[in-house]
Amino acid sequence: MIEVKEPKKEIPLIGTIKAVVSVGKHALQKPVTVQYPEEKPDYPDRFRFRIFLSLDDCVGCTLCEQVCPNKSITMQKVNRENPRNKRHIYPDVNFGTCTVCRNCEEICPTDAIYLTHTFELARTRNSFTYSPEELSLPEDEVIK
Amino acid sequence: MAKVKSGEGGALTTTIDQAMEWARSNSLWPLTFGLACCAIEMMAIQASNLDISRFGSEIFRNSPRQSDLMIVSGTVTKKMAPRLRRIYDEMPYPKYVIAMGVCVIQGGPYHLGYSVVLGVDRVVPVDVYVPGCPPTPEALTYGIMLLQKKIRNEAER
Amino acid sequence: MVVEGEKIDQSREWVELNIGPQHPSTHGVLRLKVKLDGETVKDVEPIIGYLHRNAEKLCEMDYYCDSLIYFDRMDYVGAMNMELGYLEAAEKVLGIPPPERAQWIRVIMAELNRIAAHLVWAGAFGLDLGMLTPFFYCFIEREKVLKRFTAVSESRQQTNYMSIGGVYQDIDDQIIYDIEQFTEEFPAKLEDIFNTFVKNDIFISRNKGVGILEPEVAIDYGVTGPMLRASGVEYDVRKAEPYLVYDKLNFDIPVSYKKDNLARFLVRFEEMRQSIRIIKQAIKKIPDGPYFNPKAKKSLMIRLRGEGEAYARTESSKGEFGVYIVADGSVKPYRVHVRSPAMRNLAVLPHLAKDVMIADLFSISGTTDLVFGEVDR
Amino acid sequence: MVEIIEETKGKDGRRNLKVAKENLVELIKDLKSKGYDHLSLITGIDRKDRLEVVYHLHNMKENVYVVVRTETMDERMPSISSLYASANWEEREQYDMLGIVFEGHPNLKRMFLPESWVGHPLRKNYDLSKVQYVNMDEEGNDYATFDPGDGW
Amino acid sequence: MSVLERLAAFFAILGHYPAYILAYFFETLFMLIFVVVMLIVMIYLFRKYMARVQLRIGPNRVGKAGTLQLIADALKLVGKESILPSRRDDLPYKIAPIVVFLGLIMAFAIIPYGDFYYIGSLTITHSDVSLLLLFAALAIMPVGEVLAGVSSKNKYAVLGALRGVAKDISFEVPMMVSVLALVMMASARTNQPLNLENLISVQSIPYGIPQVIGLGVFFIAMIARAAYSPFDMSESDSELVSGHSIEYSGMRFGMFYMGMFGSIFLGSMIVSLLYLGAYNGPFSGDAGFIYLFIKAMVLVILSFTIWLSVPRIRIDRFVNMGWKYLLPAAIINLIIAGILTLGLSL
Repeated sequence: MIEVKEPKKEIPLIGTIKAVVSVGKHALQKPVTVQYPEEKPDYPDRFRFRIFLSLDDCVGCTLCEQVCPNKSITMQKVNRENPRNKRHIYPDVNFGTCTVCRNCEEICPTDAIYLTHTFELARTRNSFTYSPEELSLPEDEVIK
Repeated sequence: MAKVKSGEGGALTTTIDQAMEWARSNSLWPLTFGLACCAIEMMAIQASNLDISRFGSEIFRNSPRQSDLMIVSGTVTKKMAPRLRRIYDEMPYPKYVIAMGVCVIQGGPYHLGYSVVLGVDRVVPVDVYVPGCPPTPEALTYGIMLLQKKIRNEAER
Repeated sequence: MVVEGEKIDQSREWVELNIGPQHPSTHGVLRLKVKLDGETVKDVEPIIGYLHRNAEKLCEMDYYCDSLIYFDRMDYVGAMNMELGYLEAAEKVLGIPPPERAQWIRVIMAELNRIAAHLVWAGAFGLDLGMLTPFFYCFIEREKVLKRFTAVSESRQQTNYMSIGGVYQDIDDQIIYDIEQFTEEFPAKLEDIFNTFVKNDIFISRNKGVGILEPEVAIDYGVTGPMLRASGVEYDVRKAEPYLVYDKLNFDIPVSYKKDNLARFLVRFEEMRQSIRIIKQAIKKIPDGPYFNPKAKKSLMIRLRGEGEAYARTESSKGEFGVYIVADGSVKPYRVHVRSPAMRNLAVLPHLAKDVMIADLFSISGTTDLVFGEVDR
Repeated sequence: MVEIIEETKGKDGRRNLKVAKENLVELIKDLKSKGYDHLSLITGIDRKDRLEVVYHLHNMKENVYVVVRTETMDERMPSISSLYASANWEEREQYDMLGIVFEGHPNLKRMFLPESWVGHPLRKNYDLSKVQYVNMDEEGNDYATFDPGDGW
Repeated sequence: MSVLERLAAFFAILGHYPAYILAYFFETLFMLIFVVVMLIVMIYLFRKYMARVQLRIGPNRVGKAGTLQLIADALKLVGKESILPSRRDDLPYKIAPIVVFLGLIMAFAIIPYGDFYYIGSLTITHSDVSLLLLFAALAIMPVGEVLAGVSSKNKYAVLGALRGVAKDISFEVPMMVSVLALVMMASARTNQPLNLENLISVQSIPYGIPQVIGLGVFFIAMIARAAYSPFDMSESDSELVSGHSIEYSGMRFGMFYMGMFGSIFLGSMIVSLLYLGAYNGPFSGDAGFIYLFIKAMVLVILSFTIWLSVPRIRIDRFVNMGWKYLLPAAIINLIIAGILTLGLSL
């Protein structure tokens, strides 16, 4: 246990001047701003945001649907040739409720569902349900 | 500033319109309206690392009468929704709304519960939706840039 | 002893001012019904529930591993501490203790997050008082913490990093080096921020002797955390009932006997210094080994069954954060109840803010460190 | 000395005391005089046929916890808000969430939800499919309604 | 030859009086444009400086380095809906922003600006009591703020107006007493110490040096008058949301906003006029206006830094400070001035 000490008492006007100096001297430092649209932010490698789906790897086990905490993932029937996916069901993700908790990525037995760096998902329309095909495309190509 | 395209005044009014759109899109003063988790990330776009003042949105006005942009940042509960509507009504035209975070878009992680509004677009009209829980400050900045494009009629998505 | 507030004179008509839910200094969605006599506050009635997000109900409806996301969003500036609180209880119920290495990682993350939470508080407190600039310096430092969080846990604020029986991903040497660098750089920056506050005699005069909270009253209202310690009660869950590996670490609990706003401010800043001390030790001592308990394998996540009931308490940045889980042998908890420290700290506000000026009402509510995700849940 | 029905040890190693509803206030008063001055938590649990209320009491000086549990069949419990100031808000919260009426509480109003909300959400039989909406009248008071046209 | 005379000579064909009326009109117009441009530059400068102190960049997207930012802001405010709350007192609500802005402009019209190279003297008003006129004009702005607060019929606004009144009465008296000391010192050398130009011309050394206490009191009073932090209790963003101007929107709010920034510029101008030697400086001659301007800008930057770094003083403490510390300090200053004056006349 330690008792915190109260700071030394400042003389009224002098204290204010000291405070002004201690703030004002920061004007000599360099700004720390990263100018976003031009300079990309240096996110670490592990940063994840948007869910991607590899259609060839998905086996349609529905584990991701079960583990999703708020039922953002539902299974969709997609007519597509994939010998490993007998039932032809693939997850679609509603980004309007997805909290990026990564449970689906963790539980996926074949690593078909994974998350990537993309974060520029803003839209002017409230339609964020991505079909399995759209999930497998990069964000630029998903034009709704 | 209604758009009049017919007649001889057309060219002039279009120019005025364009000037106003340019002014509006470059001077979006947001309302300090933090509701929940996303509010901290909204403060982070104001902070030094991602300086939103570069886009002219620096002045966070506290009074709804003096702000143009409402960033609904965080879960809107049913108890809060009437207040949100009232604050929206207090803002002067033209006013814009950004729905920040999945709670605001479709109820987010709480959409199975009983006390959360399933999307703020049921309460106020929304211009731009920024998904994420919470969206990173860069994602929100992207949303604001999208809103600027929308005001200038250039938005693609 | 029960402290009964003096009843105000009902026969007179007071000026009623409604503050909030949208107000710059209510730190979210607090609504205060204030009765005023000129500038003097005569009565405060806090009204909460504007962020009631039914987290406890949703926890009952979800698997043990899934409930974590609701805890992340309770104290949203201190997500790691909330996860820790939940997992302490859930792991007792499920019978899956975390391995040694995971415990050390959890300590590092919890202390880093305590720093981040206190920095957000300090910035917002400055804004409450009308200081614009310290907010920015605080957020620059917080951003550095969040960068480390991103490096370990894939997301910035709502980390969802700890998982049942360990942590979600191991930390490698690069991250440890990064965190170490942060602990080297941070103390100087912290002193810089500290000086912008306390060198200022106006800041001192605004806070000294304002909002005196007697220790008996504090205990009676269930106030914990920095607020209680600033009232002169030496009580910290990390020392009183050590969880994880806090008993192997060497740190001090800051206490002040001045009981006022300034004491709370100083206690929080001293806590940040102590957190740095803890992280420095923990980085050196962190052992090798598995980072999660094999009983909680990822593929078994949704099949974990809990038995019995447990109440676990941890020291979050707001105070004693307790989680009470009642299990009934199924894959979902039967009842989850959260002891929210911020709610108890708020309950004492009407007692503190009696006969103060309006300006002081906001500085007092600033020092109670409210986060509404946690108060309303 | 009050009669204790059952004494067990919980999974977290804390002493559990089970008492009848009538003896609750007396027991807590007794415990408070022994130094349990900090009421940590009040939890209501809906056991489908009955309601269980759990009090976590804490001794600040000796750092011991004791858990007092009691049951009620008719949704009524004696209030301990005269013993602990913190019980005031906690009992309001439990009333709001589970509908346990604490008798003798000075201000038993709902804590989080509007006053006219129907049902108590943490009850096991609460029907989530019946959506309620909230609106605000002119004075700024909320009311709940089932009508989707009148509220959000 | 001053600007006024040049203009009058230009219009001389119309006769003496019409020429002077037109000359006054145009000079006032020039002054108005100068003030508005100055305000825009100042707000831009302030935003850049604030960003700098806070380790940010500040506006840089609109135009080169964000120079058009303020134009965009102003255009937007013009195009914005101006809401009239239904509970308002109609007339006072509408005239309040105009009163604030007009008070600002009037004060600017009285200040002597000094010479500016071949254009000559820029001063508009040549009066023997311009000091009194200046302080009379200064008293107009608070009236507008009180009108705004009371007519909005909003509790926050009324509280803001109340605080504003309490603040005004507690710094006005020390301010006037410290000005009195100036007049006293000047009266030893001139018959018309109330004439600002005379007051300045008799300063052999800037009066800020013998009257350091007076300078301090006056500067504090000027910051308080502009409602800058730490004396922004009437606006107090985090307590009363935005005080008296809470219900205003659109261009009406823009006038308050400009009034706020304008009054700190005005205050700095007056401080440098009265205490810092005004338009006098080394190699003075024609560049008087530049000197005045630089002195004022230094003070403006100083008050910006103060704004950014100190918390708000509580209103009761400020009233205390005004009557218990500022007023005695001002009186002590008066006594010193008296002794100095006697010493000089001896």
